Amino acid sequence: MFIAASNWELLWQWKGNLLSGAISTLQISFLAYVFGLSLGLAGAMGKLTGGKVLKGILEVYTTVIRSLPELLLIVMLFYLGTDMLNRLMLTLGYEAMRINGFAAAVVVLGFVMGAYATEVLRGAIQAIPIGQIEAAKAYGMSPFLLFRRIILPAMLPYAIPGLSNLWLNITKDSALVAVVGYSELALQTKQAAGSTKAYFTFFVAAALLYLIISMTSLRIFGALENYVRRGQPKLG
Amino acid sequence: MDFSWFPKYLPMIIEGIGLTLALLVISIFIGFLLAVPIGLVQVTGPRWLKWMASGFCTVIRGTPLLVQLWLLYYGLGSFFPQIPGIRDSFMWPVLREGFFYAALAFTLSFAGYEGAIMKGAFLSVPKGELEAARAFGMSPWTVLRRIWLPRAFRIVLPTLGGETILQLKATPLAATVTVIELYGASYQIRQDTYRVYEPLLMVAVIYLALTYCITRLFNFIERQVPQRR
Amino acid sequence: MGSSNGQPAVVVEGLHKSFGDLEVLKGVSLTAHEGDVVSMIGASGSGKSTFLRCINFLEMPTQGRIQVTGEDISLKTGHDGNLHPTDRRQLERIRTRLGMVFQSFNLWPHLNVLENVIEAPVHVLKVPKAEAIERAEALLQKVGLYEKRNQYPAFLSGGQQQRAAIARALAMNPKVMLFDEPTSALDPELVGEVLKVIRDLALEGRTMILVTHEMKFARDVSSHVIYLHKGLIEEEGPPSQVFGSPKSDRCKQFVSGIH
Amino acid sequence: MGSSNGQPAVVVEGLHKSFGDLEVLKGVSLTAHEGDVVSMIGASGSGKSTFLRCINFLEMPTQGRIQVTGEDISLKTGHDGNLHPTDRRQLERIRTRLGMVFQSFNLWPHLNVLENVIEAPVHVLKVPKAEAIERAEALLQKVGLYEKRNQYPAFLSGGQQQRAAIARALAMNPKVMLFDEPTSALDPELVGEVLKVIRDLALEGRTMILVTHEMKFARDVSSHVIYLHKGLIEEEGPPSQVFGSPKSDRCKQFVSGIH
Amino acid sequence: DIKFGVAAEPYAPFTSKDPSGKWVGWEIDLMEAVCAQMKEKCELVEVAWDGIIPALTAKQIDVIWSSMSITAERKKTIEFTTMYYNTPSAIIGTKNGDTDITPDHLAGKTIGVQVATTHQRYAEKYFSAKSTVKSYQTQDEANNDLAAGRLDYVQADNSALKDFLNTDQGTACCEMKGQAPEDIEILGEGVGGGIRKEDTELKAKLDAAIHALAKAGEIQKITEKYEKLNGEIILPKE
Ligand SMILES: Nc1ncnc2c1ncn2[C@@H]1O[C@H](COP(=O)(O)OP(=O)(O)OP(=O)(O)O)[C@@H](O)[C@H]1O
Ligand SMILES: Nc1ncnc2c1ncn2[C@@H]1O[C@H](COP(=O)(O)OP(=O)(O)OP(=O)(O)O)[C@@H](O)[C@H]1O
Ligand SMILES: [Mg+2]
Ligand SMILES: [Mg+2]
Repeated sequence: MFIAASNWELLWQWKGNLLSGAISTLQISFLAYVFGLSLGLAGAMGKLTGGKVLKGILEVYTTVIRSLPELLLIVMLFYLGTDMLNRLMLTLGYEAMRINGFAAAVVVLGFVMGAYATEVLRGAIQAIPIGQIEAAKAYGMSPFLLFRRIILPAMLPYAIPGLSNLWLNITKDSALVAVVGYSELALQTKQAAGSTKAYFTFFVAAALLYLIISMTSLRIFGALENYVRRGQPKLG
Repeated sequence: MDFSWFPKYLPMIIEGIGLTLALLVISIFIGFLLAVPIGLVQVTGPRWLKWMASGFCTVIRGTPLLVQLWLLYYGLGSFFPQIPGIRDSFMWPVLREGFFYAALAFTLSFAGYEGAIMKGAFLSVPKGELEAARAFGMSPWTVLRRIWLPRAFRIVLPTLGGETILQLKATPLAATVTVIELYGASYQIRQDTYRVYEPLLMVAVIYLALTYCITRLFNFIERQVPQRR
Repeated sequence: MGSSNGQPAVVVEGLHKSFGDLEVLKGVSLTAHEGDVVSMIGASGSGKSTFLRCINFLEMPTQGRIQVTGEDISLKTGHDGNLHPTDRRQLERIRTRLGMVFQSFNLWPHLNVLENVIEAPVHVLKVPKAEAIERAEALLQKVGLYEKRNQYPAFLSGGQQQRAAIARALAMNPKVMLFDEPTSALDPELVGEVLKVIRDLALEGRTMILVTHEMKFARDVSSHVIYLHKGLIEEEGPPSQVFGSPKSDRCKQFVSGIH
Repeated sequence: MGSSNGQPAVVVEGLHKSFGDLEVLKGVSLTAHEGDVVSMIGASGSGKSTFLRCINFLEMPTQGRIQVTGEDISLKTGHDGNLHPTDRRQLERIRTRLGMVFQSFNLWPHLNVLENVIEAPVHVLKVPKAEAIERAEALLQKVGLYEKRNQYPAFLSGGQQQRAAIARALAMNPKVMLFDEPTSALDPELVGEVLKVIRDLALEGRTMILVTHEMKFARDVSSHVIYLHKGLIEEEGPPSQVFGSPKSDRCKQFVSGIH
Repeated sequence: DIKFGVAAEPYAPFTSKDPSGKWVGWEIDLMEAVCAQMKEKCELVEVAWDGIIPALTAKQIDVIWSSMSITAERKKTIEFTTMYYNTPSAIIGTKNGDTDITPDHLAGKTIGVQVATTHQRYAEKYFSAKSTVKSYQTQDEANNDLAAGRLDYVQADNSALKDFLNTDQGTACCEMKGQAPEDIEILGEGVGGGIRKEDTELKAKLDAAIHALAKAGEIQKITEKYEKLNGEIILPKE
């Protein structure tokens, strides 16, 4: 195609970097996604069933976090956070410490993702016909059991498209964690491209890697969606 | 905190907000209009259309927006000047501008993401409601316009609000193709002054205001049909 | 078959319908003339709803022929082995002449009661909105739902939903009405009201096919009764015969279950 | 009130319920003892379903006191002006003793029939799965749904869904059953079956409160009948009295509507 | 030991990465020389450009060693070492043979620059009255747009532009138009290491080391290893 033979050679030399970048991307995305989903589930339930105060707090969480650029959040939480922490440590007579960039990135990305997931899941839960929930309550299910056995499976058909979008977003948004010194696929690509000046080659290669990740995950989401819609007649 | 740079950059910031809003509004509206058929054909369309639509969604969702933008801007964009006479045509002022490519890329991206979401929403409308509509002799178009789409739309509303905000935050990518929108403006300020937090804070406040408006708008639309809870 | 006091309004011949391996209808025929009220009775799961749904092609039959108000619906076998209408416009035209009240109501939850009722007249028949509202309000008055006209379906009682569904079907002013257990959620007084409505409609020359479990209601309202058993007509005739002196043992047992 | 052949199983006192401006229940009281079968009849929209739903707090009453199997449910007024149970665990415990069959069935669409039936026994009562399945299959056999046990609700006929809902409620083995029109979608034979089931349960000492539009059914099955009119008890007593010689004119008119 | 922060985005030939993950380049060699001169142990820390200032203020690094131009505006926020290299500002354009780069000749044309560089400030000062100045986030984007015909000129580092003109793409489309006339106020200060304002001691040490290396001709020696830079960049005098 567009890629000349010499560029194949370059790609081959840098393959390890790109692949390890891709693995980092997957790791960080996965952890952040799981963390974000848990926050989102709790947030959605809180928004739907919580008291005034909790609802207010969650409203602020979803509005503020979703509106701030992720870069700002990461920079703020990581640098400003460590800066203040270190100042505190120093005044207390301890030595300055380095916070693990990976953990910070997972927490921040997950925190952001949680805000979006809250809204996706809230919408999905609200789309469940109320009678199904009432039936479960009438049989004495506790809120947690109701949630696990009825709400969770019944909302999935409504939630999966939104959740798969969020997953695909997070695999790409994880590029932002480069700011805190964690190198994933996007940064590895930039470095390879910048060092070799073969921009096109590496960007195409990265796009393909992203595409492979996405297509595989879409397969999984697709299978999941088919499964959760198992009780539903086909629409014609 | 030092905001002494603010007056100097104010015109740039205002222009940036204008560009951000323009990109957002264009891509959301046209993108959603595209997303409806893209979602629909995946549910009912003939096999080849279904296949094309889901392929489109996969590629759009599966590759970074930045790469798409660059492919359009540097790929498609460098192809145009080679067409004889195009530099003198009335299209050139549009075709040479990064804005055109950014708007195009964002629109396609929104269409891809929302297409997948609409597909799910169309599938989630209870079958009986559609049957009732058909039983009254509604044409497929009327069923879609009056029952299916409004119901699907209600199902996606909460998700759509989030997606709109995500789209707002995707607009900074336009800066890479010379469209200095809000984030691009703040980037310039940061690089000029090396102040880290203040320009970002300013952007944050503006984004917060925009998000607040978007959220309110969607909440308002959601409340139009009461739900028993 | 049926009391022939007019043109045949619905003719169904040899209707078969399978869901996968399960053959639900095994060759059911029926002719209903203008002004006829045909009741279908039969055990739960015997295929009554499926039969009604085949008449307006919400379910595609596996075999058979269907004629509505003299018009033969042209069919061809699709990929799934079922028959499909070839002409969409014909199907839509015919459906506007077939009102339907669903067993599960199927009201549109995003529209309030009045909007549910005027939806099809305005958007299918292109009745001017003001006129449609006027007519709808009269119908809602008739079924005792006028006060609830601005309420959304989720906030209605079961019987209220069913009445809204009946009003919605009547608003189309159809030649033929298909009722799937239209009184299941109604109290005896309202059942009496619906009975009156059906009689009036029949006098106007409209045709009704209704599925019901209320034998008394079937006996009072119908000109012809069909007893469906395992996808086949086991017994049919005027109500006096089906309820009074059924020939088939199965039918005898079924109607004797009335307490 | 009621035939007092045992401990009071459900006691409701002065129940009020408003939806916004609309007062649906205006002070309804009821005592049902073990083994009682109390039927509620009344016009559509008179508040029957709302009453049942208040008993297990799917709807929060505005005023009143509710006692189930001797246990008083502790209540406090919430922000919305309605009464709310203070103790969630008590509520859940009590709900497990109250089986409910909904007017609109409310089966869980993501579970097949068998899974619907075993869901609550396994996950609420912690019955071992094998045991629950065994019991569920017996129940499904009883309501004639054994063949459909692996089918999802969306693929069932109306009567089949209703039977699944009945089996689901019975599987909890509750002390008290709340039936909201449990036979609306059933044919006369199946109504007879349900009647038998209810009688058996009553003999076992279980208590039943049922809302129905089928007066014959109410007459046959109940020990006590309540006629609800516009949110108030207009007439009550043994079936012979309510159906045979009602004192209230409104009730007389209502039960005379039976054809 | 002293932590030197290098932008994670490579800027060849000053900083770039080899496939094994090792940082190499002119600036890396210089860093090692400076450290040897100071007799200090140094550690190279890779930080994204976006986070490089916060990393400095949060003390995760001590020096920014990443081709950072010294400007008056930036000096309000951080301190700089003495300049360790500077490049002339050059202008390239599409091929047509003429090499006139006076503002009047460029009137009505579009000039591309990298955002927040001295070149941008220069172009804005001299050309923006009559021509359009477009800013890009990276130099490569500007180069690409020049090749695509959306720009008429690009102003940037002499060495970077020469590099581009040597590529197939560059040879095909463009040519060197000349170097921008000196303007000490804008172009004069060159590139230095960024440090925290309070670290005066470190600044003194680094400045001394750079001066010493310059005097000894060490910097010149390093530059000779890089063919592309040799003779193209201005080195500190002593
Ligand atoms: N959630 C709600 N919000 C507002 N009004 C309601 C709500 N639920 C019920 N209602 C109203 O309360 C009244 C009583 O409803 P309910 O469902 O108790 O009637 P019912 O006696 O069960 O009638 P049916 O026999 O038709 O089922 C009706 O007028 C209904 O419209
Ligand atoms: N979409 C479907 N897929 C598979 N089986 C179906 C489907 N729809 C109906 N059936 C089966 O077909 C049979 C007939 O269903 P139908 O709804 O016609 O019964 P019915 O006579 O209306 O019963 P009821 O009186 O209970 O409403 C039932 O056994 C049902 O389970
Ligand atoms: Mg049926
Ligand atoms: Mg009711």
